[in-house]
Amino acid sequence: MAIRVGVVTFPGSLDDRDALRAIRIAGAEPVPLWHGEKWLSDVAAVVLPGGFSYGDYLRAGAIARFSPAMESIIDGARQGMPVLGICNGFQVLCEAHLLPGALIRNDHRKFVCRDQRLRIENADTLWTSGYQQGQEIVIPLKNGEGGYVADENTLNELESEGRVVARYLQDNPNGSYRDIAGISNAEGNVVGLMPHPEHAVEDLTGPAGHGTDGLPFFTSILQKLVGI
Amino acid sequence: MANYNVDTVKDAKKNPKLEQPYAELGLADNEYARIREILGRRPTSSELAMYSVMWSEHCSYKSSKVHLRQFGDKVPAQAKDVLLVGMGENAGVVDVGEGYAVTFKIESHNHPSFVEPHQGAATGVGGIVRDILTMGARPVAVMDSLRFGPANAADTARVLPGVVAGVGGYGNCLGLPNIGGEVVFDPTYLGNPLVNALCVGVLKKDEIKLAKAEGPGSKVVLFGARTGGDGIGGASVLASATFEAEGERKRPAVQVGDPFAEKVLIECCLEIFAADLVTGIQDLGAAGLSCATTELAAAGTGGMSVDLDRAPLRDETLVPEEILMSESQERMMAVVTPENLGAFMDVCKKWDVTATVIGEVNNSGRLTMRWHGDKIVDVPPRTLAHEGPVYQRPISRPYDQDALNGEHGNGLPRPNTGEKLRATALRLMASPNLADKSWITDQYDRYVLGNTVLAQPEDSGMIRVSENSNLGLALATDGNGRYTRLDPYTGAQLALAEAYRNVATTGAKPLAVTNCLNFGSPEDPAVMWQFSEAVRGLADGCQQLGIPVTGGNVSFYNQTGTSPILPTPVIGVLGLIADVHQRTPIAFNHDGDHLFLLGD
Amino acid sequence: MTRVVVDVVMKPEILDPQGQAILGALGRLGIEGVNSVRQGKHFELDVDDNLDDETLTRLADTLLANPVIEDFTIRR
Amino acid sequence: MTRVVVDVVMKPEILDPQGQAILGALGRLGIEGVNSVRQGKHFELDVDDNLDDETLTRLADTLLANPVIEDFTIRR
Ligand SMILES: Nc1ncnc2c1ncn2[C@@H]1O[C@H](COP(=O)(O)OP(=O)(O)O)[C@@H](O)[C@H]1O
Repeated sequence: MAIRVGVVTFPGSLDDRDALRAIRIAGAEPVPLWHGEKWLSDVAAVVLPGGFSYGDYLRAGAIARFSPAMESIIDGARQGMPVLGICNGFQVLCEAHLLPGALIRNDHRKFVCRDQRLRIENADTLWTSGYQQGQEIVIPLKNGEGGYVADENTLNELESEGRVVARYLQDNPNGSYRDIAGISNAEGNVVGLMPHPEHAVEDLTGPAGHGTDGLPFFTSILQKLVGI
Repeated sequence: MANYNVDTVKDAKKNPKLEQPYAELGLADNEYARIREILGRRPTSSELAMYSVMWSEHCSYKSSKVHLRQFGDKVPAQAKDVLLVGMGENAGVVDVGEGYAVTFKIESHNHPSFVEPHQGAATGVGGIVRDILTMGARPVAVMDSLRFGPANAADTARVLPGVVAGVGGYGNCLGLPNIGGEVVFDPTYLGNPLVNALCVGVLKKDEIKLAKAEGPGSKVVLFGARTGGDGIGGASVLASATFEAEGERKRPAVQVGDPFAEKVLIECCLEIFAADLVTGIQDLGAAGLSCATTELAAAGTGGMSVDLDRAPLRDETLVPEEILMSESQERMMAVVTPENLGAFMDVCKKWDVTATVIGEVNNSGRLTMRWHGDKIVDVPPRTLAHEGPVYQRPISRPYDQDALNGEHGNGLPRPNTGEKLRATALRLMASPNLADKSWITDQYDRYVLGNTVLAQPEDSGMIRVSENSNLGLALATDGNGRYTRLDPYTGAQLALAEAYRNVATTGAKPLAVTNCLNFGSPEDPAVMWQFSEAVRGLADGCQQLGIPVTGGNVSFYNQTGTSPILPTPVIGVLGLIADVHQRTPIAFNHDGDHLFLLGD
Repeated sequence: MTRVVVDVVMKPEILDPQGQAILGALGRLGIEGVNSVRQGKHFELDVDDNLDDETLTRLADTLLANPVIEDFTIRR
Repeated sequence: MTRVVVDVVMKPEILDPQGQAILGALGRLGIEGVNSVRQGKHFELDVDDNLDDETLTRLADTLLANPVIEDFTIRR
């Protein structure tokens, strides 16, 4: 039986279909979840997709955090359920305090869309075990509020505990502190990532020459879940 | 509100001589006389508001209609087969095979983008996306064709960043990839930038929706955003006055968009379409409720009654005339049978979209509206939607056309040393019109939806129709105001040919054409000559190439003072590729490949 | 040095989607008794004591607010 | 009904790109004498007279501001 991985659609989610596709290509069963439902349909893991949620006029993710689906996801995550938040999903995870810090407006104040080079800094999380430690990948980045910020203590803690999952290489695209592109919680089951691995799962539509660099995010989790 | 005197049909009969401000609303003496003749009395002020917006240049195409007919008349025989819906509907629809159909259209939002660049451009994208949605299609990509004054002009610094942020922001919130466009700088556009937005949508061939109110007893539902005071009078203001003539007394033509509301509206509509819950649907764009009610009624059984006071308002002080003219964004109108109404409302509730029954279809042949019980509108809807005035405007070749064409570049100095050649090449490359555009396109999301095969900097954008198919669409837009000024007939054809080539070079076969015709005042015979020549050129060109024009948009009154902009037809070509894996990207991909130059 | 505060809000006739979204979230938070919310911008400037009102107004009018759709207030 | 104003500003140690950009633009506008600019959010709420301070604080603390990066003030 295929592993069921859910993707939550909030009002305003944009990359939900892409995340579902990535899960399918990785070999799992994609399960659409609705923000207004507490019931998570027996999924083994959840992806919070990119886009917007409830307009994000206040702060990205600020309102989504209070949705019925998120209540269950917050409970699940605390009990070890794997959760990946991409872009807006990362913002939701920070607002929900499942991850430390926050994401603010890009330092150049513009939306940016580009093929971004990253280094996987921690290949031990549930979502990154399919990569080599230190592996360099290129996946699309597209955000207006992608600047990762946190106080010095938090940043030091993240680094010393190996919880910086991915870092921007070459140009820092949004002013993120210490070039942080993604982080995990202490247990490693919750990961937030600003760039979009779900847009790099097919040679046809992914970044030229790096079309499938994002796929291991979705296969890693399957290996772990099957392995358990 | 309490002491506002509503002008009812009864009042119009009782007080037939009342002076009415028709001229201020942009109606000519003969047009006003014709309204009185149609109604057999003076119009109520609500009716006057409706006629003024529906008979504006922007909505009625009164100056362009006689020319645009050529697009239909000259449709090549072989093209008729692919055309599922032709010009006249919200957007044309073409058959692309495998059971899929595609709808696409380009539209201008020039004047609003000059007044408030960010919101103007944003709502331009919002409007064209709703047009595509209205056909029953899922919008799948957008493109933008932009013209600004010189790159180093102060006003360009005001307009350009706002426009780019508006186009990018609105499209981004809707989750639509931006797959291409143009940016051109020329002094002619300094006081009159052009913002043309294109949207393409995909649907199943048998799921096309049309704007018609059929079946007496069916309910008329207004859904989406509440109606506010934005853009009141905008429809006629933007098309009937020059930028400078915009007076204080007119309401601001600024509409503020809420792309998040539109995203939710799109998903809500698509769910409604999938469950087959509407018999007719129309978006509310320019002329808002006036346009939606009259067009739906005119295309269907022929009659409709509306309780206008039921329209949910954002601003409770609005009077009926203003509600009828409001251009508030993110609204739609649907015709729903009584059996389907419950299910329709449930979908709206799921998406948290406000939906209100405001009227009913009947077979009276009249569109009537009441305001708290009093009848304020009683009109034959076709007279607003289809039987507006049509003008054969005077045409005359510009007095300076010969002199202009007599100029040739032979006297200009040419680079005659390696050094000079190098300097010229560098200057060209660094010129704003030729330089790399990624400083703009990096602000647009090209990845979302996961079907983008080609985007910036390719010659045309290309998307996969669906992840279950290898079928692809290619799209390019082109236009050149300078060529068109020199020779409008050939200039339009050059733009067509360029877009056609851009599509062909990616490996796709061109299939259909859309166009946005940006010109000066139609009341200027020289402009009208440019316009008629350009249309004739485009229609002839399409006939020769064997592809149909499926729709488009005319934007007149693009001028600063009395100086018109360079005539700027922007042409969009849609192409089809059977297998997207066979696409030809712009880059040289393999060492040792041969290079060929085709043509003379 | 003086602290000046400039608050910028959408003109009342202009759509304010922000406020609507927040109002909707309050219900989910279980907070009652809030009837309307409008969201605007808040600027805190540190300025030289002798900066005159006229300059401040020009600053607000051209840079901090978009007078086409927004109103502003200045507090010293 | 009472008008309540909540102002939210970034904590001083967090980068404020908008404020920085405005400061940069001032030079171009020829405005001198402004030494620092910080941009925050301004909320105007219409609330029932009996809405207590505690609820208001909870509203500001959980929804209007993100205490990880922002501070807020409430004015009745
Ligand atoms: N306003 C725009 N929006 C989106 N894409 C644009 C825009 N302007 C230019 N582009 C894209 O940038 C690339 C280069 O544009 P351009 O320099 O006009 O190319 P060309 O001269 O070959 O048509 C093309 O892929 C084009 O689609």
